Amino acid sequence: MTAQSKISTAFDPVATRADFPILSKSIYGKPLVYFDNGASAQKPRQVLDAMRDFSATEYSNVHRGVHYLSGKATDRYEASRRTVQKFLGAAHEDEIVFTKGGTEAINLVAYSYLAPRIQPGDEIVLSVMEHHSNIVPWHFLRERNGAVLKWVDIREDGSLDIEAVDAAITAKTKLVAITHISNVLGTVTPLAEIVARAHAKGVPVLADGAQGAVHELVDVQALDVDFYTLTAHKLYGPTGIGALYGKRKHLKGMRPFNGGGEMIREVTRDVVTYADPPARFEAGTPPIIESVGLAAAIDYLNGLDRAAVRAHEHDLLTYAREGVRQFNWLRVIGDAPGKASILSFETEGMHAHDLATVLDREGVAVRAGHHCAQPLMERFGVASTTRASFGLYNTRAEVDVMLEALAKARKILV
Amino acid sequence: MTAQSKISTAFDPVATRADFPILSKSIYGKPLVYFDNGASAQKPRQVLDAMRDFSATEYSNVHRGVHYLSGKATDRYEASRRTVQKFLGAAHEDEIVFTKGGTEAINLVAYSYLAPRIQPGDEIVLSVMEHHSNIVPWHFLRERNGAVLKWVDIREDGSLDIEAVDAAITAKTKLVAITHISNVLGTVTPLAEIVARAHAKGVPVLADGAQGAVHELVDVQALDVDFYTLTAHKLYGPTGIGALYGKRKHLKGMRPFNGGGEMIREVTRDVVTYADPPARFEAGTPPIIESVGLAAAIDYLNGLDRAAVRAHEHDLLTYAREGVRQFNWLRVIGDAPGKASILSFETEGMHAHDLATVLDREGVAVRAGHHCAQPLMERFGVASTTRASFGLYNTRAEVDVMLEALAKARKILV
Amino acid sequence: MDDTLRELYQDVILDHSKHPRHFGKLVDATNTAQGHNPLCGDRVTMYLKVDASGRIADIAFEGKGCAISQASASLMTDMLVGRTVAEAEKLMGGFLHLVKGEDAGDLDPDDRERLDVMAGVSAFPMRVKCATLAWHTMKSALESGETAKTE
Amino acid sequence: MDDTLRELYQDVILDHSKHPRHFGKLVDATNTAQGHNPLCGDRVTMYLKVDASGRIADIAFEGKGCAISQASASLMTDMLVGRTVAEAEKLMGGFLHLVKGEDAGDLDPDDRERLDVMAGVSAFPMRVKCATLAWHTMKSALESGETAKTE
Ligand SMILES: Cc1ncc(COP(=O)(O)O)c(C=O)c1O
Ligand SMILES: Cc1ncc(COP(=O)(O)O)c(C=O)c1O
Repeated sequence: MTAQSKISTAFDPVATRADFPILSKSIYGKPLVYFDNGASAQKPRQVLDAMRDFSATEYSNVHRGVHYLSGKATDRYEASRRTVQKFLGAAHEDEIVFTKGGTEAINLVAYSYLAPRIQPGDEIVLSVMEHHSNIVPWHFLRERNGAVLKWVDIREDGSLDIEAVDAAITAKTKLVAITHISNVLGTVTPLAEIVARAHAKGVPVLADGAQGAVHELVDVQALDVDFYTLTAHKLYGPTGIGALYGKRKHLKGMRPFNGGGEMIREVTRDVVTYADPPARFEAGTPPIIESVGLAAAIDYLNGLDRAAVRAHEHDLLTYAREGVRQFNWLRVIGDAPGKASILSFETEGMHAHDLATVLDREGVAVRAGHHCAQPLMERFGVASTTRASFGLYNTRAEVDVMLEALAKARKILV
Repeated sequence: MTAQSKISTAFDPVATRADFPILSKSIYGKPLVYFDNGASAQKPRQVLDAMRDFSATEYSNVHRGVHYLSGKATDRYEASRRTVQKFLGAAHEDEIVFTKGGTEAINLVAYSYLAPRIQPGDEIVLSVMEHHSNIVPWHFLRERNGAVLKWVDIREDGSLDIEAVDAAITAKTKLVAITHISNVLGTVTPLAEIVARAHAKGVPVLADGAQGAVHELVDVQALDVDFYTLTAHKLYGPTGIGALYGKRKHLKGMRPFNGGGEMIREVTRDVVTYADPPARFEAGTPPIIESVGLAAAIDYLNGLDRAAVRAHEHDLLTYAREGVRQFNWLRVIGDAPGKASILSFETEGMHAHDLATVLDREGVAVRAGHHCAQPLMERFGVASTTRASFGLYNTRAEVDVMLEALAKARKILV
Repeated sequence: MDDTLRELYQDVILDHSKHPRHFGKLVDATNTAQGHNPLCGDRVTMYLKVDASGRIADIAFEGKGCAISQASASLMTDMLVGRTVAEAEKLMGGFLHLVKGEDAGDLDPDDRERLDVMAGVSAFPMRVKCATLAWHTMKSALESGETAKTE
Repeated sequence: MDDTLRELYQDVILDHSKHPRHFGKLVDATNTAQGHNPLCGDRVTMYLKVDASGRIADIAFEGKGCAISQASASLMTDMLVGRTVAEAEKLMGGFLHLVKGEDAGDLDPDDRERLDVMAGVSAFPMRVKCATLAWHTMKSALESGETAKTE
C-alpha cells in the first residue's frame, strides 16, 4: 500500500491512492469516491511537494535575472517546458508555449493565428461534441470577423465519422478545431486521420487535448497535428497552467497575444518588436511554480506504467458500463468503441442535479449539468447529464458504491 | 524570533523572516540577501501551507458542481475574491476579476474595454516610466486599431508632473494608463489627482498596481480609479494569478476576452450569450489553488501592521540611499519625494550585469537590466540599471552586506 | 437512509415537482420574466396577471429543472395567487431567508408551515439557488419584467 | 576574495573590455551581422571583410555590453583576423564548448591558451550568453549576414 510498490510493470491503483492525500477524506461520514476527474483531477503529494519545495528553496522570477535564484528558477521553468515537449512528443522545445490553462491555449490560437487570417465567409470546422473552450473562441471570430462555423455531427453512439469531417472541409476552411477526447462522451476522435484529410486540403488542425493528454499517449509528430492543447489540473497537476503545442512554422508566423514583459525584443515610444516563440506568447510573469507542478505531474505519470493505467481505467469503464445496465431508467450517452473512461448518462424521472445531490451524500462526487458542452446536449435532446469520470486512482469497489447509491437515489427521488 | 511575535503594533522584520523558508538559504556559502522583490517576492509558509492544505483537503473544480468538494472549492474561490475586494476597497465583489497576473489584467482592459472603442487617431496617455505590461497592450492598439500613444515625460528626479499629465489629455483621449508605483524608480504617482483631472475631461484611468498594491494602502473608491490591476507573486503570493478591479459600469459594458467554460450564459451552434461580470472574463478553469494562496498572502499582510511595514521599508530605502552616497561612481536614478523602497542606480565603468554577478557571489540578489521599462531607460540615457528593491523581511544589516559587496565589486571590476 | 436527504426530498416536494401546479402559459399576462440558473442551466418563465387593485389574479410558469426548482416554483405559484403584490413581496422575503437557514421574520403561521417543506434545502447550500430561482424570477416579473437569474 | 570571480574577471578580460581591439566600423565590409542578447539588452554589430581566397582580411565590431561580452568580442576579433573562414569556424566551435565547460576538441595549443581566459565563464551559467553573443553574431555574419541572437 505504499507509493513505492509501483515497481511492477503492472499498475496498482490501490497503492497509488496513498499518494493522493485528499482521497482519504470522508464526506458526510462516507469515504470520498471522487468520480469528477473529467472536471479536474486530484493532485498527488509528489506534485504538492515539488511546488512547495521549489517555492521554499529556489523561487524567483524567471529570465533576465543574473542572480542565483533567478538562474535556478529559469532552469526549472525551462526544464518543465522540455518535460511537456517530451510528454507530447514535440520536435522542439520552442514549440511549447505555457498558458494559464487549456482554454487560454485555444484562445491564443484564435487571437494570434486565426483572427488575422479570417476573411468574412471563411470557415472553421468543429464537431458538435466540443467543449465550450473549443467553441466560444470561434464564435468570437464569427461575431467579430465574419467567420462561419461548420458543425460536424456525430453518430448516435458518440463516434465521429471521418467522412463527415472530410465533407465539412471546403476551400474556405481555415481551421479544423476538434477535441481529441470528448469530456462528456469519452469518444476518442480519429485524430491522425482527421489531420491527414485536412492536410490533404491544405487545412491545419487544432486538437483540444484537455482530456486527450490525460487518457491517450500523445505523439504530436506522429499525429502531425498543427496545434495541441493541454491543461495541467486535469493531468493531476496544478491549476493556473496549461500548454499549447504549435508547429514551429505556425508559431513563427503568429502575432503576439498578450503584450507585456518577456515577449518583446525592443520597446520604444514609437514601435515595438517581438521576441521569438515561445517567449512571444508568454507575456508577463508566467506561472512559474505551476510549471514545476506540471512537470512533477508528468514525471509522476511517467513513473507509472501508462499502458497499464489506461487498461485499468478502461476496466473501470467497462465494469461501470455493465453495472448500470441493471437500471432500466438509465440511458448511457456515448458508447463509441475505444472510448475513454468517462460515463455520461440520463436518468428517467430524475434530474441530474437531484441525483448528484443524493450521490454526494453517499460520498460519491459526480458532475451533473451540461459539462460546458451545450451543443452536444442539444444534439442528444437533453438539458443535462450525470457524468462519472474515472481517474487512475479509482477502483471497482468505488464503482460499486456508486451503483448502490444510484439504486438508493431511485428510491428517494421516484 | 517566532512568527507569533508580531503582536505589537510595531513590526519586527527579523521575526517575520522566520515565516519565509527561503530566507534561511545560503548562496555560495553566503546568507541570501534577497533584494529582487520588485521582480517577485518570496512567499511565507502561511501561503504555501494554505495552498497545500486546500489542495489536500478541499480541492475540486469550481462552479457548476453539486458535490461537496465542488461547493468547498467554490466557496474558497469566491471568498478569495472578497478578500481582494476588501484589500482594494472595492464596493462590490463582482468588480474583481481574477486573471493570470498583472499583465493579463491590463491586456483584458485593452482587448475588452478599449479595442472596441478605439477609432484611428484616438489617444492613449501613458508615462515614460511604464512597465512594458502597461505599454505593449497599447502598442497593439496602435498597430491594429490606429491608436496614438501620448507619452508623458517625468521630471529628472523621477516624479510625475500632474500638469504634464493634464496637458496630455485631449478630446481624443480614450484612456489614461499610468502606473501607481514605478518598478524602476519607486515613484508613487499622484493617482487620485490624475483621476480627478482625467474625469474632469471625461476620460477613464487605468492604474497599473503591480507595485502599488504592494507598497501602498489602496482604496480604489477613494482614488475613484476606473481600473486597477495587481499581481499576486509580488504581493508575497503565488505565481499564476492576479486581479483586475474594474468599476461595475465599465465591466458590464465590456465584451469578453477569452472564450470558454464558465463565461457563457448559453451556447448554441449559431449564437452565444455571455455571463455577467466577473464570470464573463474568467473563461476556463481559473487559478483556483492560486486564489487561495493570494487570499492567504493578503491575510498575512493584513495580520501585520501595514503602516509599520511601510515605515520599515522606507527606513531601508533611506538607509541604503544614504549608504550609496559614499560611492562617487554610483548615480541613483529616481529620487522622487515619498517614493517606495526601490533603489535603481547606474555605475560608472561597471556594467550592471557584471555588478550583479559580483553581488550574487556575495549572496546579494539584485536585478540588472532594463526592468521591462525600455522607454524609461532611454529617457535617462542608460542601457540598464542595477536595482535593489526591498521587501518587508529585509533588514539594515542586509543593506550593509550590499554596500560592502558594492565596494568589493568596484575593486574587482575597475 | 440519510435524514437530511429525506427532509429535502420529502413527499410534498416530490409531489409538487412531479405534478407542478399552475404549469403552463398565461396568454393575458400583465408581467412576465425569465429566470436562469447558470449552475445547472435550468430555466423558468413566469407569467403574472396583476389586476387593477394590485392583486395577483393569476399565475403560471413554464420551465424545466430539478425537483427542487420545480417544486419550489409550484409551491410558490400556489401560495401567491390571489395575494396583493405587497403580500407577495413579504412572503418572498421570508422564503429567501428561510432556505438559507436564516430567520424568516414574522410570517403568517400558515404560510410558515407551508414554506417549511422547503426548509430542508438550507442543509444543501449547493442547491439553494435551485430553490430560489422561481422566487427571484417572480420578483423580476413584479418589478420590471426583466430577466432574473440566481447568482 | 572569491576565486571563481577572480577567474572570471581576470586582468586580461578587464583589459579587453576596457580597451577593446578592433572596435569600430568597417566601411568596406563584405559581411555584417547584428547580435542581441535579450537577457540584458546588449547588442553587437560585426563587420567582416572576407577576401577572394576566403580569408578574413579585416574585422571590426561595435556595441555596448557587459565586461564579459565586450572582452569576448575583442578577444575573438583579435584571434580571427587573418584566418580562413574554415579555421574561424573551427575556433568558434571550440569556444562555444569551452565556455559551457564542455570538451573544446582539438584546438591548436596556442589558441587554446588564449581562449582559456574565457573559461571561467563556465562557472557562471547565467553569463554564458554574454560570452557567446559576439561569436554567434560572427557565425551569422559568416553564414548569411542575418541577425543573430543568443537564446
Ligand atoms: C475537452 C475540454 N476542453 C477544454 C477544457 C478547458 O480546460 P480548462 O478549463 O482547464 O481551461 C476542458 C475542461 O474544462 C475540457 O474537458
Ligand atoms: C509596474 C509593473 N507592472 C506590471 C508588471 C507585470 O506583472 P506580471 O509580470 O506579474 O504580469 C510588473 C512586474 O513585472 C510591474 O513591476
